Amino acid sequence: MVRVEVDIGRLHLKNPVITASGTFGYGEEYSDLVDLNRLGAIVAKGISLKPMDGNPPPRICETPCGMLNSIGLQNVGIDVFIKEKLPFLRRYDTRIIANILGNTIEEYVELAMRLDDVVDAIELNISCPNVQGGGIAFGRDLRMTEELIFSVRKAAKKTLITKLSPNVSDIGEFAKVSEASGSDALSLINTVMAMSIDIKTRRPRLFSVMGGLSGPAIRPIAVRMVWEASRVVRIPVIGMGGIMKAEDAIEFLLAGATAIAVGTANFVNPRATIEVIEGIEEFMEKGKIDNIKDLIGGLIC
Amino acid sequence: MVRVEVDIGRLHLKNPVITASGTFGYGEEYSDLVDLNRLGAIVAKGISLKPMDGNPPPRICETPCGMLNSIGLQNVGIDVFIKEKLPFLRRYDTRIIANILGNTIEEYVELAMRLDDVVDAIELNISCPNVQGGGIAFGRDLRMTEELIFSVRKAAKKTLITKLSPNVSDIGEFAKVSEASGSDALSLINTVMAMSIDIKTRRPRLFSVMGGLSGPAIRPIAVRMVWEASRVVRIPVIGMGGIMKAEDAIEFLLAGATAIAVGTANFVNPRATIEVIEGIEEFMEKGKIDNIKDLIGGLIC
Amino acid sequence: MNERLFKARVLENTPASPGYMLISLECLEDIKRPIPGQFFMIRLCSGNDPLLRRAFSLHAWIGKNRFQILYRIKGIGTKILSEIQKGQTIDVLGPLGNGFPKRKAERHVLVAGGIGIAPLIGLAETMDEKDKLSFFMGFRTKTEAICLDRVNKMAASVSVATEDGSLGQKGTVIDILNKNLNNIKSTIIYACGPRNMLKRVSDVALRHAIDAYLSMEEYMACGLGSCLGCVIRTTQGYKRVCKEGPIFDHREIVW
Amino acid sequence: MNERLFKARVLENTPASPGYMLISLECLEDIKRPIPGQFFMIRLCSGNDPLLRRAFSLHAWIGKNRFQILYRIKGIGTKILSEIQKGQTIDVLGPLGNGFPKRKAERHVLVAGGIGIAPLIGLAETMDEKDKLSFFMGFRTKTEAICLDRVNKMAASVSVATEDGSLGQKGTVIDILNKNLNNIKSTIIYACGPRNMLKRVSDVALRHAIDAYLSMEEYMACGLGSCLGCVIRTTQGYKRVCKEGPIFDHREIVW
Ligand SMILES: Cc1cc2nc3c(=O)[nH]c(=O)nc-3n(C[C@H](O)[C@H](O)[C@H](O)COP(=O)(O)OP(=O)(O)OC[C@H]3O[C@@H](n4cnc5c(N)ncnc54)[C@H](O)[C@@H]3O)c2cc1C
Ligand SMILES: Cc1cc2nc3c(=O)[nH]c(=O)nc-3n(C[C@H](O)[C@H](O)[C@H](O)COP(=O)(O)OP(=O)(O)OC[C@H]3O[C@@H](n4cnc5c(N)ncnc54)[C@H](O)[C@@H]3O)c2cc1C
Ligand SMILES: Cc1cc2nc3c(=O)[nH]c(=O)nc-3n(C[C@H](O)[C@H](O)[C@H](O)COP(=O)(O)O)c2cc1C
Ligand SMILES: Cc1cc2nc3c(=O)[nH]c(=O)nc-3n(C[C@H](O)[C@H](O)[C@H](O)COP(=O)(O)O)c2cc1C
Ligand code: FES
Ligand code: FES
Repeated sequence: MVRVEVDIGRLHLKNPVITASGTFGYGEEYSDLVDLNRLGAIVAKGISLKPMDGNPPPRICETPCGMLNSIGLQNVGIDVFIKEKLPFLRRYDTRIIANILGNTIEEYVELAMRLDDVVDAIELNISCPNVQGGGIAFGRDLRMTEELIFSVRKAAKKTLITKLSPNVSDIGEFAKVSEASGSDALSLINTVMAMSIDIKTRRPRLFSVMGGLSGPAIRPIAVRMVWEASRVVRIPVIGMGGIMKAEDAIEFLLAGATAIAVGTANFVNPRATIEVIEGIEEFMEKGKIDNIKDLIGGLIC
Repeated sequence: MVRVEVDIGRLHLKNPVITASGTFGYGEEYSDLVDLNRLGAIVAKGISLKPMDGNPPPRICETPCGMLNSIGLQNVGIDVFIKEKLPFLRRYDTRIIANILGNTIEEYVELAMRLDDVVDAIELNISCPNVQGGGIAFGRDLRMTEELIFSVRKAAKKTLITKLSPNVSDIGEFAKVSEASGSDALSLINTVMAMSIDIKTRRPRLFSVMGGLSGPAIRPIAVRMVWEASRVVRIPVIGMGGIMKAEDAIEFLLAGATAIAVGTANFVNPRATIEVIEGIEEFMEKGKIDNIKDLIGGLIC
Repeated sequence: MNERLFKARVLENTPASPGYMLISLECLEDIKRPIPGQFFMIRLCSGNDPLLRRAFSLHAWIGKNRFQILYRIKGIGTKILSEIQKGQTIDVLGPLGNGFPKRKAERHVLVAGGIGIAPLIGLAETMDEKDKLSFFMGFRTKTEAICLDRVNKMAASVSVATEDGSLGQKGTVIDILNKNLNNIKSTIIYACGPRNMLKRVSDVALRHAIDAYLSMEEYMACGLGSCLGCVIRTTQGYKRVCKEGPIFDHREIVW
Repeated sequence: MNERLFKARVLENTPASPGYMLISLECLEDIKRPIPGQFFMIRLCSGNDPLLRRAFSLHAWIGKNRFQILYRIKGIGTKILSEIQKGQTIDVLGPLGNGFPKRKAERHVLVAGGIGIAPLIGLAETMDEKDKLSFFMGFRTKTEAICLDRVNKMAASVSVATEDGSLGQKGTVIDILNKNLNNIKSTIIYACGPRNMLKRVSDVALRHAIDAYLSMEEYMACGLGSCLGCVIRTTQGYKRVCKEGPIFDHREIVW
């Protein structure tokens, strides 16, 4: 048997395969198709203090090897999340990570404080391209990123993961600032800001004009950023962006990711997470790699 | 007959279809397959003062709906370009745009001065992700961009096009600075910095580790940036990034591009430029659009 | 929830009329018999382009683990589907969504616009009281008119409209619906078609104060309720077409 | 330059041995007869994934506008190629590159590693002096050994090595080359195979001070000399495999 456990801060995962926020609902949507007990962790859909309606449709469209989304963080709000969604997730033997989004530092702090006791880790979404204010406004500004993480860090004891935006000039800077401000780990990448136009109607394909690009198309960008970020920090990086298969996941591990998240692939193949786990184990067995730590950051260059 | 001429600064193009620098060689490579007279303009492979060797191989690899390259600006140098490559191109009834790259402002200025009389326009490549120093170092720094354009502007009278990098937080800022410093037009986007790893060898697929992502995968990113940039400047934008077919080109025109460049598509389908020209005309005829100007910036939102 | 991810063998994939195809599938494992109005998400390539699955309603259940989908070749995905050969296997997720409700009524009115006929055939076939069934169908032109034979065999009354008048009445399906919907006591409408048509069906139903169930469409990524991509506006906020739908009470929809 | 972009009809596409396929194509327009060692770039899908064309050497010219390619199923592109059916048409660019030089010699030694046999068959077939032809072939194992019959019919002498010894000598093609390359006056080597094998062929040629022409490979995007993606290091700087190659004088290569 190969050893695939990894640690993200004080969070111990039985394997490095996580679901990417917003692509696995609250877990229950997949429970008929996927044995949730097998997952390293589940990151729930982004949550805000109040329930949010999200953006008007159309919210998604397909692009070459990818898709755009502008869901706009439709979510049930923290109360319903804690009361209705968490108890279901808690029945499974997997770690639960809450992905949170606020408009102000105070909102992030309040969210973190309320979740600190009930989830296993908190992922700060400072990179959502699909909401006005909050989100990416933080994630594109180094000083705001710093202040936000610092404030949340003081308020919460659980493992704190900062999810970075790829829509910046220098991902390394944001990685370093996140580490210095008290983040225990980094998640990257969130979606890349993008746009598509229907030439017949002359209208944007998304109601919100711009949306976030995800899927295999962005994988080479994500691998690059994971590599750049993981080289300049000592905290673990959770890599994501277009992971469809075990081979893709291994690419991220070699680039320096300690764990990986499967996002858009869940839509295309609901069993993608399981196949990635099995595929990583198989690859290790064939290659006689006993411990996944021998893959992490194993790029030769 | 529909009218498809457009103006890029003082440069008049018979149609808006241009070849993207580095993807059409010096024109001659395609002359057996494409009637060069039909092109709006040809942008030659980037040129530097001295001939450059470029990076060691492997220099390219395939990614989902895209490719990475790290050519590293291998080129014949300005002397050979002027003496051997230009005379061939001049035999055709199309406009010739030189794409230039230097390590210092002085180099850019010298290149521009020497080309000013012999080409129809100059494209400043400040966004090449594949060379050390120069290139992207300028394109990611607002002040350097400003200074560079300002200096070249003083030295050259021909239409000056600045080619922007997508690897920045805010493309609008760079567009505005370029306009303010004297650029007559913008080209965007250059390739997106990316990376791919061979999991069997654990090595990067490119010798130079990182490379530039091009092709359909980046189209939604490019369309977004063209839209963002063209909204904040009055100078024309040349849009590019993953244009494979006329429909894609029209998407860029609607987003605000005055002309478009075909890049990676030339590799996949050597006749792509011609098919794009014909397809745009056909689309206009069917849609009873007499003048291409009615398409440019025609996005409804 | 009883959706499954399964492989299905293509028993047949043949043109139904120009631009329309009928595919018959045999699931390689047991699936629950779908309710009419439910749908499947089909994966079109093992590669990455086109990336997303495509949604298709159940057209007809043709015996244990066998069912049909009727589809219109619209873009790249349906083009690929149309080229799949008999004997090949495809990757299917489903059945998904709620399906049409089973209701008793004096008269069941089925209203189809174009390919909207697809799920209504399956619905009609599971209805007990075929003599209470009226079919209203609209097409652009005669050559596109599909399923006429089957509808004629099933329904007590059939009305057809074409935009160019090449078959039946000239006009839209709403025109013939308006003309014929007089005797409306205890009538229920079931409709599928373009959004604009569905809105006008809803107007008709509102005017007559009768029930109407509409099969709604929206762009989908997951089909499982997780991406929140497929929402439509309802009186109770956004609802997911793939989960709370695709069948909605017309009164719920905010047009 | 005489390359063309053309459609070709698949006359046949059948396994040559496990993992190897032979495809016969008929160009739908006239093309120039390619020189052995030249290659074609084949487009594998009309969509965007896989995006780039794949390079394949001319295997054999089988009459006006008809030719064959012998290929190994390596990754996604060759897998798609292997699934193309007889009768379908594919999109081809070529012939490209320089091809093997036509030289006179006392002895022509053809050295193939694995699928490297592909262009050497075509080369042998166009050689006038078949009695001066020696073939050296290396394979991993017996089942992978291809083209044996044709080679046996063509060449004056044939030597085979397999890594596992299941056919011919146990060892590499270099081993048997070294053993048999004694009588070397006016000998020319033509080789195709993995880079490492080619380097060792070059070593042999250097040692005996004879000419050797190597068919080199590098990742390609355009095949036309425009992308500068396919360069290899030579004594005169980087050269493009697709344009100055794929056939290089072994003395030029900087390994
Ligand atoms: C619940 C449901 C049931 C459906 N049942 C049927 C059916 O029985 N028969 C049938 O022919 N069609 C049906 N459709 C429509 C069918 O899904 C689309 O025609 C199909 O997705 C078009 O794919 P394409 O690649 O050919 O077209 P493209 O236009 O190239 O598709 C591009 C993208 O848009 C999406 N898209 C395009 N049109 C639609 C649409 N109308 N609804 C949702 N997404 C769309 C595609 O899924 C794809 O992601 C149904 C749609 C839904 C939501
Ligand atoms: C001039 C030339 C002639 C060739 N002739 C033949 C031939 O006659 N028969 C044959 O079987 N093969 C030949 N090859 C190799 C053939 O091009 C590759 O095996 C093929 O591209 C693999 O594609 P894939 O998608 O199956 O593999 P993948 O590994 O999935 O390909 C991924 C990418 O790498 C490229 N690639 C992978 N291997 C090679 C390679 N060896 N050379 C160049 N690019 C590669 C592919 O083109 C593609 O862009 C030739 C290569 C060159 C350069
Ligand atoms: C439909 C959709 C919804 C998403 N919602 C969220 C979210 O709520 N919070 C968040 O941090 N990221 C969200 N993301 C981003 C993903 O978690 C992930 O970072 C991104 O999609 C890249 O990974 P992928 O290419 O594997 O999908 C969403 C992505 C998609 C496609
Ligand atoms: C192989 C290759 C070489 C390139 N060389 C140059 C160059 O020399 N100068 C430049 O400004 N851009 C260069 N580019 C970028 C293209 O001009 C273009 O901006 C980019 O590829 C996006 O367009 P595409 O997706 O249509 O290829 C190169 C791109 C490729 C793929
Ligand atoms: S398609 Fe994903 S929620 Fe409906
Ligand atoms: S493949 Fe483009 S230069 Fe050789």
